[in-house]
Amino acid sequence: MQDVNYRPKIVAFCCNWCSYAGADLAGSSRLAYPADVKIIRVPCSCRVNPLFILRAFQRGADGVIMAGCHPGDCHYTSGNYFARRRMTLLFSMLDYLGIERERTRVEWISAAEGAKFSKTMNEFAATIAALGENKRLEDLRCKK
Amino acid sequence: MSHDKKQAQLDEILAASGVDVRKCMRCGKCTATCPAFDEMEYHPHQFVYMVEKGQIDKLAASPSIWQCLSCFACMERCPRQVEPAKLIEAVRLSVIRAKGANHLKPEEIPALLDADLPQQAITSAFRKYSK
Amino acid sequence: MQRIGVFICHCGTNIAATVDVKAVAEALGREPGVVFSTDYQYMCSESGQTLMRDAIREHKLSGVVVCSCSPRMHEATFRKAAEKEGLNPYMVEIANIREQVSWIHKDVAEATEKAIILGRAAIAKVHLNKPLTAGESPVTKRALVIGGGIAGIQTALDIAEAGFEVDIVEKEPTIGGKMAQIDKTFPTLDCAACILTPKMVDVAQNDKIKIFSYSEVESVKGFVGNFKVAIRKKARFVDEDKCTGCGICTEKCPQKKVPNEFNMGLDTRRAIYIPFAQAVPKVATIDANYCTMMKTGKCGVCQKVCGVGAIDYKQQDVIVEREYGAIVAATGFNPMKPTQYDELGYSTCEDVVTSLELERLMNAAGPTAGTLLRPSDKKHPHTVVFVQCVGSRCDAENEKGKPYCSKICCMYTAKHAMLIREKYPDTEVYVFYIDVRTPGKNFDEFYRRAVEQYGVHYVKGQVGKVVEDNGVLKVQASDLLSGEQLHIDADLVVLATAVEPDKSARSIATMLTASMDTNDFFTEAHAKLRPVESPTAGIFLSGVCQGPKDIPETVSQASAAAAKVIGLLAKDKLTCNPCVAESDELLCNGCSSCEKVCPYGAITYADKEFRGPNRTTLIRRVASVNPAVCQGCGACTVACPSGAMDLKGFSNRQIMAEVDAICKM
Amino acid sequence: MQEMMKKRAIELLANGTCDRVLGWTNGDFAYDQTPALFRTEQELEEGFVYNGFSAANLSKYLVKECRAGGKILVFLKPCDTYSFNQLVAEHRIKREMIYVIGVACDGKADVEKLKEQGIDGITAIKEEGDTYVVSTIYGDKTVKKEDVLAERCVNCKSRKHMVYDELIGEAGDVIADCGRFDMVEKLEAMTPDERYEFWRGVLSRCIRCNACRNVCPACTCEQCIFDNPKSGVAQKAAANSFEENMFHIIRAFHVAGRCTDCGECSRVCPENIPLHLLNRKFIKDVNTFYGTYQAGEDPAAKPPLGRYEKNDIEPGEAGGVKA
Repeated sequence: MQDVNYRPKIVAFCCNWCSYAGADLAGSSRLAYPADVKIIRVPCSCRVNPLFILRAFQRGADGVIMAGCHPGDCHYTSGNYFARRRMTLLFSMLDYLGIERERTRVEWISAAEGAKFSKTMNEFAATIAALGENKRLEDLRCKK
Repeated sequence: MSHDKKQAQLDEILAASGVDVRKCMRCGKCTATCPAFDEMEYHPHQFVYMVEKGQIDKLAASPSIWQCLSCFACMERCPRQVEPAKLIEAVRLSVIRAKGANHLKPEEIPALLDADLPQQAITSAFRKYSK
Repeated sequence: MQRIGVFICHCGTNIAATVDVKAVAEALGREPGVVFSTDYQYMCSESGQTLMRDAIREHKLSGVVVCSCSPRMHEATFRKAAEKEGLNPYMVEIANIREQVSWIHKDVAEATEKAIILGRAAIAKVHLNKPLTAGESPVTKRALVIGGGIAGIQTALDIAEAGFEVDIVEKEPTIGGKMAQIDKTFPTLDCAACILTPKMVDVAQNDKIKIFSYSEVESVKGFVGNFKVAIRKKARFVDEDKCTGCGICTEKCPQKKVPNEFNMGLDTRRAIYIPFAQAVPKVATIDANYCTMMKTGKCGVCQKVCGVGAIDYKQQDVIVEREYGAIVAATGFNPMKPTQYDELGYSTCEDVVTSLELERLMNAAGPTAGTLLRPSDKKHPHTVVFVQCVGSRCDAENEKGKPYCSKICCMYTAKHAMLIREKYPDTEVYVFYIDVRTPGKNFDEFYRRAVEQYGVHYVKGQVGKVVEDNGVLKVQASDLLSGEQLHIDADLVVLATAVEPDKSARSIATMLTASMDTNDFFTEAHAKLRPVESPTAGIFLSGVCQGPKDIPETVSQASAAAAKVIGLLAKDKLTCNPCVAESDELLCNGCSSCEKVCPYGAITYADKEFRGPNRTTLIRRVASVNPAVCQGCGACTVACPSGAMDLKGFSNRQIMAEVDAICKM
Repeated sequence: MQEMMKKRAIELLANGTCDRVLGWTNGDFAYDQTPALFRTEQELEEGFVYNGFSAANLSKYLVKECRAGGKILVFLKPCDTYSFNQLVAEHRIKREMIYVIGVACDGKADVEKLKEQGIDGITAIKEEGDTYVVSTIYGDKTVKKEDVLAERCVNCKSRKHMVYDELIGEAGDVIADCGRFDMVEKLEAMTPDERYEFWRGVLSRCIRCNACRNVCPACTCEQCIFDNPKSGVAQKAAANSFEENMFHIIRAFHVAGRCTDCGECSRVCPENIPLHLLNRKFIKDVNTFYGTYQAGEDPAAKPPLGRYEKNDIEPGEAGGVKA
């Protein structure tokens, strides 16, 4: 049984130019999303190393989401295109290892899409809450 | 009618129609478009506004809801996706349900059929007069 | 171990109302390395900054964490303040507890907890921060303006006025844009050509300005201060240097049936043409789609009549490479073609026209020489119906229209109505409106004049359908105030269609790596404080490409963009972003994985000598990054399998420290 | 075959085409061969071996040899030539310093399979047509090749050399329907729970000996991030299931688009973990999502993670794996 006090831990990697700005817009528009989502600012989605994602799971994250500029809108022209390939392969591999595919997600959120940011984070948090604790990629040493 | 009951009635109409009346910007294109304008007491834009103000009773009592042709021109042309015809449909249904009977028996319809009547109108008639 | 100071901003009540700032300050004060932790009402204020500077000095701080609003707002402010106190600015990190905490959470306990965690993540990062020093790059002292409408013209003139070179790239054969097609301008009713064409001549005569007409931007490389742009000069089959603009060819050309785009297709022009009399440059262009010579190889009339031998049927597109320090997007707009609204009859009735078509029908240089005649039978219309908001102000889900207000339609419709009533008092004019929006200097007065002095019938309501019946336009509309449905027999219906960004804007934005909103308008760096800059450094916005606006607004924004460009070009050197990639040569394999993903070509390789085991020397191929060219995206850092490539300011270990801190709860 | 190779190597040493030869020699056991460097005719005569146990992919050893200078002769089996090309593409070896003799190969024997057939005490192996004649201390035994082929050879993708200066033996072809993704597909068809159990079952055997990494021709980092204390992710023996997963996922990701599927990782794994199934998953995904790509086929080709298409599949849409 799931602990009634269970709160998922969610790490969101947001690119500085679009999605982090989208999160700012969600904030200034007062569009709430669960406090379980914590944002890490990266210059571009292509800065997100699969190592960081595994690291988050190791340290106890239950879900990891990466948000970047829409394809074609990357501040650095092509960063999100590379990120998209990397994450496609990584997620497919995690799935292949039997690790719940729903724990990882990529979303393209522009600086103008505060509403989409909030909606995405609400959805993702609900998905993770339904999945419950991450067991398959946990490192017990990192848990209390 | 008590305030709560009124609210429940309004909520039912909004839920049944799926219409967000607050989207209306009061442009009146629905009414400009309505082919049944002359017959109606309340016109499509007024329907929307009356629902917004919670005047469901007034609407339900008006013959206008039966004069609507369900041609859906108002829905098609509304720039704000308000869909007044769906509201009218919902009010109509609530009236029919309250009566507990069809306004018209299905078997009576063939006798009333006019050969010149477009197919759409027949379908609309079923929609309007049966549960 | 760093000596870290933590500052929690109340942001008035913006943060303090939802976050227990004292509790955050206390909790973060217990974090390892934190030697000072406090909260303050407004950290960004003068006294807030002084508080931070005093603490840096008194507590010998080596790192600072400010828990406040988004770093996109005040990171630079706090970094500058730290620098004044001798602390490297890159030792300051921001925890965003306003946009990401207080503004979106209601529960104080929850918000406070999250604020503490975000603070911890920032502290964890600062522990690994290293002082960074920015490099410098030179500035090419020339600007590029994309688009030669009134926005581009004004921007170019202002930049040239300050003594800098400017190039204008215009895809049409002449500059002038939409304003050249307009008859009169509101609210003063000056003739548009009379105020625009002198500016066009100024551009042509300014030796600092070079016009690339009938040209398009092909590619953009580089970065602020150092753009390299390829411009495609489309073949116009006329030698621009030889052509005198005498116009004989355009009179003699036998192909007369080409729709005249300048007159909105309401009349025809020749296959070789000059768009209008005051075109700049006044040079003929052959429209290869219609030219008989180009299509069949037989004709050559224009070549025969040209006295200076300017015609060249074999002319090819030419790519010109130019360097710029700044680029201004002034790509403008087009009025939407309302073909999707069957009920309004634009596709089926010739006498249903758009407002820009009406401008041509009323213009002295237009197809009717300024007499208002309707297109179908060239008769004078006696009843004219205007429909406002066609395709504007639609629901976001509505596929037919745009969600925004096009802003200029209310005023130009009032202008049209007034001009018609003034010239033809026997004409009845109806305007169907949803709201009349006239916020501008002398705007409402202008609209009231249309109603009160000129007797234009303003009807609150919309037109539901327009059907043609024997040359009469049967208009069915609602009058919401009287509760009537109106049936008007009109001779002419004019649709005020939505303003749409020019189709070319999207591809240009991609080339410039400038962001756009969902409607394809360019986004500003800040909606209020940096309205003429794109978030991409060195890219500026002028005119309607940023959002609907009228001529006075366009001109002010164009001058504002020019001021920003001048500010940039006036600098000899630009300070680079120090958060760039760096290769650890001891770890680098030289495998070129990083080079393949670098969008800027910032990575180069060289064979270098290294010490091998037993005093031997090894020669290895290793990568190095040009910090002036690198923009700090970090694509290379992930492509590198050995972890040799890392990003300063966002290093692998810094990001992992943040991950660790966030996950440790 | 072995004698032809030896003869040619001696000739090329003598005429100065190369100054050393990279080949195979017997290790502690006849079936346990090891890559070896031969500098003289005598060394070659005494030590050079090429037979059904000469399995090692020699291309990776060229990284070190290229740094030492001179000119190296190397013998490469078809699958090794893919690795060779990949190393050239990544500037890890210098083509002009190496003389490549391609040697035909129709599979190598798996000693475990021989043992299953009751063959022990092996002293030598010889190929005779479709059979191996295995000399043992108990006398000679003959087995069908197909019964004892190493797993990677059963699904051999190509008998064609991608690169060579000269060829010994017959030229072969690429084998299009080699069935090398069959097992990947089988795993994909399982439920996530089954897949998880499968991978936990095999990966939990990992003892982090690093043999897979050390033998892998794509793993030629100066220092592996897992060995670098400054990387923040260094680990020695995997402490728990997470670290086992982490090491193998990241290793597979680092070689994604670069792995030529030579199968050395699984061959050398002392715990018989089917590591090649991780790499093949990436190869299969790349083929499905971005078009067929074989690392090492064309040294000038852009690797799949170093290029992109504007309409690439979205991570959320990447199907092909049944939930």
